[in-house]
Amino acid sequence: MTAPAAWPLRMPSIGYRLLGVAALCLALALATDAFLTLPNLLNVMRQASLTFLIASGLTLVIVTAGLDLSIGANLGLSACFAAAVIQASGSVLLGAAVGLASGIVIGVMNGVMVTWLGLPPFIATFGMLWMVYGVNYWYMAGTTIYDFPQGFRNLGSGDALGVPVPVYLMAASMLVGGLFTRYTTWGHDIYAIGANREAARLSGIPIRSRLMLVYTLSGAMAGLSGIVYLARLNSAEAGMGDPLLLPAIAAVLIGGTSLFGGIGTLSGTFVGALILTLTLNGMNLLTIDTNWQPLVMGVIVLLAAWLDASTRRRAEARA
Amino acid sequence: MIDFKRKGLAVAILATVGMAGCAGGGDESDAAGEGRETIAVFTKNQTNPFFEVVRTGAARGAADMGADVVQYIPTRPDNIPEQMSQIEDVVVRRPDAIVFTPVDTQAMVPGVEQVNAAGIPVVNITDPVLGGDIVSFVGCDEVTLARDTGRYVLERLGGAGNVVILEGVGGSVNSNNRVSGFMAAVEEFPDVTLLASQPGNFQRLQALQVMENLLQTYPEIDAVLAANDSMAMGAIEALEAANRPALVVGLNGTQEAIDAIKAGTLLASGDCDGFNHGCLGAMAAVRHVRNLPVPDEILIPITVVDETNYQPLDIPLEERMCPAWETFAGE
Amino acid sequence: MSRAAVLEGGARWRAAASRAPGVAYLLAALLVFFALFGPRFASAPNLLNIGIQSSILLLLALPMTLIIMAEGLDLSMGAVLGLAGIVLASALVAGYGLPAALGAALAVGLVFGVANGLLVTRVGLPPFAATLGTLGAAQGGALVATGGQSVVGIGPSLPALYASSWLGIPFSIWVAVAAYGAFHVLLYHTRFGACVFAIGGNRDALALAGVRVHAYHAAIYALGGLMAGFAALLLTGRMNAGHPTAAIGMEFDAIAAVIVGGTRFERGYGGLPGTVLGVLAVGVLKNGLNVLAVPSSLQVASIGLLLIAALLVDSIRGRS
Amino acid sequence: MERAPIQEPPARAVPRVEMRGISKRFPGVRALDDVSLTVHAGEVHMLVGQNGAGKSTLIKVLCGAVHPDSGEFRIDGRPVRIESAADARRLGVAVIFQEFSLVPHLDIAQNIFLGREPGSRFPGVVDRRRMHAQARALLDALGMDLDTRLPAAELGVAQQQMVEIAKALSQNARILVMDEPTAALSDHEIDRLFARIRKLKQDGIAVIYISHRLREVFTIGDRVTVLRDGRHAATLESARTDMAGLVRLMVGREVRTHRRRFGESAGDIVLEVRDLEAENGVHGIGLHVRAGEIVGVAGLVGSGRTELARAIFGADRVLGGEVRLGGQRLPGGPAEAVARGMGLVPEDRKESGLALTRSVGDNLLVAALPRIFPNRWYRFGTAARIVADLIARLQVATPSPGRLAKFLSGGNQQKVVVGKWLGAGVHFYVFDEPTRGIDVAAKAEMFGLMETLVGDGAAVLMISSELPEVVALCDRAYVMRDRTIVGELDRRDLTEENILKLAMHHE
Repeated sequence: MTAPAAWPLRMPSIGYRLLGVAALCLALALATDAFLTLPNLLNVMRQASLTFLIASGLTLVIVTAGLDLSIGANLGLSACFAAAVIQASGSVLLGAAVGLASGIVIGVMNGVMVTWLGLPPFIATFGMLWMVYGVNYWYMAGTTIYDFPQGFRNLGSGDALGVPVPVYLMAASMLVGGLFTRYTTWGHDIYAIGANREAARLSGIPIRSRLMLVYTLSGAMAGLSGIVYLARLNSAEAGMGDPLLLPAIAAVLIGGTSLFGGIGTLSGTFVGALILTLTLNGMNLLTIDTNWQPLVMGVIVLLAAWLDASTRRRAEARA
Repeated sequence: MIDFKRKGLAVAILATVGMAGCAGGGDESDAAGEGRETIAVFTKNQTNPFFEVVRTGAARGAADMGADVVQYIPTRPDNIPEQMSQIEDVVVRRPDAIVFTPVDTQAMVPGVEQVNAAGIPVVNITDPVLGGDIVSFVGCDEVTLARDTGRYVLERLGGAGNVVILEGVGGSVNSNNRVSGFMAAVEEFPDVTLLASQPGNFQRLQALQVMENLLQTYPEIDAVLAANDSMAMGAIEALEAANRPALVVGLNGTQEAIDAIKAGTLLASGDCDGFNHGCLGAMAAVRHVRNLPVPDEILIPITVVDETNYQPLDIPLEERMCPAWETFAGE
Repeated sequence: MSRAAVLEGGARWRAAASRAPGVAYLLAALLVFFALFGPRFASAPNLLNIGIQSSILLLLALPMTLIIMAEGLDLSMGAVLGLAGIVLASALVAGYGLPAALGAALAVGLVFGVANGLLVTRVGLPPFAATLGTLGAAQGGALVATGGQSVVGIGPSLPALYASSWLGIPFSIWVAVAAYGAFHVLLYHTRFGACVFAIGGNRDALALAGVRVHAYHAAIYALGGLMAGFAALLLTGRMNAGHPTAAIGMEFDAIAAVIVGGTRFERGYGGLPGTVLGVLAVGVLKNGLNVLAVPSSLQVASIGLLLIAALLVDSIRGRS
Repeated sequence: MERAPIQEPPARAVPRVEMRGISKRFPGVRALDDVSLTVHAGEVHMLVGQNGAGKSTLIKVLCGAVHPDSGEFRIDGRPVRIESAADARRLGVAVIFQEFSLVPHLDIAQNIFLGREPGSRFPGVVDRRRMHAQARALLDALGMDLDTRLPAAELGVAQQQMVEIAKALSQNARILVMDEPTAALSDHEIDRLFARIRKLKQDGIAVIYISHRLREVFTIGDRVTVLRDGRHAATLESARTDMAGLVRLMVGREVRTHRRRFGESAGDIVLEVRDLEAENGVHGIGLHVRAGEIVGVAGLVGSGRTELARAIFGADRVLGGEVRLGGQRLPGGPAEAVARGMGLVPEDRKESGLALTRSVGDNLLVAALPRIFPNRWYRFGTAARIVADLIARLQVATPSPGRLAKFLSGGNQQKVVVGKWLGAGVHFYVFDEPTRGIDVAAKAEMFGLMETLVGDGAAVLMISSELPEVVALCDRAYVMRDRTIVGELDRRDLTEENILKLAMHHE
């Protein structure tokens, strides 16, 4: 009933989720020989890592009871800017810097709208989504930018020591993000804001600067993901981020982060991304019609939400 | 390699800020001189490079004949209700003719009927719209396009081997036609095994992920038949990452595909030149307005572009010229 | 305690004006701008076009207003609309009459609406997660049922109905007007409407008044599903076909229209007239930019700009 | 009693309401313990007791909002079950709640008839004309001159209170429960209300009336029941008791109004406020607090006490004037106020004091993080030590620091709110209604805590609607009316009468 020394725990039902992952793995291993092979598992890790990278910044935003619908569009624009700069200058570093910077700029603009202008995050970031697409459509004018140096492409599709590079990126951002959320007072402030914004404000937490930080981080992670996706796809086009938004939100929700704020972890989001990827991977391996994918994803989101709702209710009944 | 003559990032960022200021600045065509026809060009989205080629071709074709074009693209890619709204809006504006690519061959029929009712001539390009009255259809037979391309790669395989097909958006007419063309080619070779045929939604990322998974399932894949070039490129990424060489073909003959053919990563791309769709579509529209004869159907010849014959296509888009009307629309 | 206690007629009008959402002013500005610079923008056929183009979105935005006032959200509406359209079209193709086909579409909508309502009220899921889940279910259902293809050959009855007009006003506008009227009566003149305000504004008060809060709360979502099913009539008529992905993303447009129209996620604040303004503002903007032949990329950006500007006006006025 | 003239004398008549052996536990608190209450038709039955004595819970049980763990009800002698608000309403129970049950964006008439709207010819459609006419009549009877089309959100506190009363009266109830109906009303309004209550009595309605103003027991009450710590202490006839007797019953054996030791000379001025004006309506505020002082702020509901606290703290936007803490001018905003050593214990701790879904430990540390971890690096060992220390110091009853705040009792929650300021090293505290909704024992602890704080050299500004607390605890007090300070009372003049004299209107 009492969990000693467990009080900073912010993740509901991680056990059940890992159980879900295990069950999925077991089912897939039984269903198809192709699943339990090292290349396939690495493959799953690579795809899950990429989903995690986009969803990680969003997780922090949702922990503050906010939302960032612009991450997909942001990813696309950052990738396109990075691509253009790499092609024009030949410098991968400069291109990556520009891509990251564009992600950050969009994040800052979201932050300004949500904090200083006091706009509701849902619509503010939805409006930003349209604006970013507008700029990107105009900038790209229906073209594709492609063909990058092999060294850069390894960032998305290469391996190091037998492990896909995005997995390192995922591990690094999870480590940094984990340290940030768990071992810095800023991280604790973010949870306080999400759990009760007014109480946090009256406790002297500078709400605006913390929210600015979170939206900026979300933009930065979208920008970073844009660069990694650029490297993976070896090309950039204006609409490339569009299909990535809903899976990112789904990964966050499946990972147990609450839209009401104050509850959620990056590791949960990774588990969410893993569950999502395993499911899609399994459906591909079993050559199930892709038309089933939205339905299956919907059911998983519902299951995860139901799991959290019922564990919370049980906890309250116990008290 | 495409030459990106762009204004640079600074302008892009400035434009974001100044967007409001210039929102009303697009009133060019009405100011244009009397007597110049205005052609409204409808394409499906602003993300697929193919349609940029079509738009450029249409602009060039119209310009060659001394007419103006106005482009209409749904704000959401391939959005049916939105293209319907744009048709309604354009009918109010009354251009002299419309060059039309439907976002959906079935669902846009009422749109064409509406244009018919308004008495504005419609030239249908690229994808056939399955109803309404059109002046002419400019495009190619996509089944043949895919069959020829498929045949090409299977011959290169020596008529035997394991292949996979990457489909487009499940259920779309483009995808169906192209896949059935590929299938027809596969059936011509009894020693070719079709391992799988999976949708990649015409998207590079999805094709990449599908290909990664297929590589796990099937230890031996000799060729990939992708329903467009973006997916072919995605498949190549997956194959290279897994270090599993295979012959890959795509469709559309985009600049990227040609560069890949030059680099030797892509075997071939079946091309039915989008530039010519635009050119001839616009020309047909202007000709119809000027009461010049226009055939019911202009089929653009199909080329399977490989390392031997890519040169005519390998010039920057803005330098390409429209063919003479008589080249394809004879007599 | 010496507050002005009685509102006179004039004061009521002024109060109403001060409560008008910022989008009202933007809409007025857009209308003036396009009327001045848009060729034939102010012509009757074009204004009717705006009405036709806004009608489907309005059918979704009306129930969305109630859902948001009740501190909820329905992301599944676009997908349910798509699925209901498939069912409607398939029923027509199978030779059923229009009433039966519409009934089937309404039933599909209702099933999803009730499911949303139960998931939110009984199972206690957050509305965002619950309706994201049913979004997947509806969209997947539509895709699996059709294999992604359009459903065509729906016969002449629905297209004829859709193309009909009365007093020079097209069918879809009449439907939208009737739907608005029905929702207006529902929200402002019935117990159900009072419950909508109370569920968002003071749920405990409603419970203490002996009202079955859960039932009413679930009913709001059911209504949302029902309207999505009903909107399939217009969408299918408009396309002369059913298409599984035709309405994807429309729920976000509806939510944006509602919020821009002044309705908020908290305290049961909001109303239907603002939603109409929000729907029309987006409709007028898109139409006007098309009439002006503004490049599509600029149109895309303008939509974002409009949403943010409308909220900004509200936010600034709220502070002063 | 016209309705039952042939029955036995009232005292032995079948009571209108009988509640027997009602018990109810909440997490951490025994809210009601075997409480019984009997009320007759035509009787005004007063229910008194300290905050946390169980009055509100008892009422919630009666109206179906809370399900008792045990106990039974009889109405007119018949055993009944009250499972829901709908049951209660059907049985003729109407309640005027202390926490307003109005819906902000419905108009007055809609609020009055919420859930009982008069129908029209069309099913489900409300006959608005009839509804507004009936609402008009109800308001007229209460002497209220309000437009029934005004939304509740635009009403002042007193107006809301009157609408609540109209709402309850409109139900033609046989049992009318009033939970502190006069808390926000002026004398004039109270007179009208009492006239109305006497009329209801004549009509044979049973009235249960909860009040903190003990005088009302004698002006309007027939009998009085005293609750103490969730138990039934006594039921008496109003005429046979007096104020002192009631207080004795409410408090327990010893008549222990908390007495502070005064005398030590106050220190330097810690807080000085000059001519403060804020967006929330407070204006012309001037006050100061010295180290070692507890300074009270009293006033009626709606006089601007909470708004004053928020303005000083910078929680609401300040329009003019200045707040100086330790001689330095505050730039405004809670973050700066906290950084300079000011802490606010807000009135509504669940809304703005605590994060209910976070643990006790997290809540205790939320304000202290910059002080404990100046280099921003959170060390769990240190955090756990500090939390354990705070829990011990404040004697927070929690099984572990990981317990979610929402599972604590009100008193313990309040301790956590205070605790977060202890950890933050604050030296000036604003307590806004520090004893609201907590039990007697916790109250005493809270007072002890405040004394310790000032004993250690801190300064306290205490806002309270409990006049005895202000009198007992404060060195000085400011009195507010109409969102400004209308007077200051020093130790010698600090009596309830003087406060009320300043706080009330005298037109």
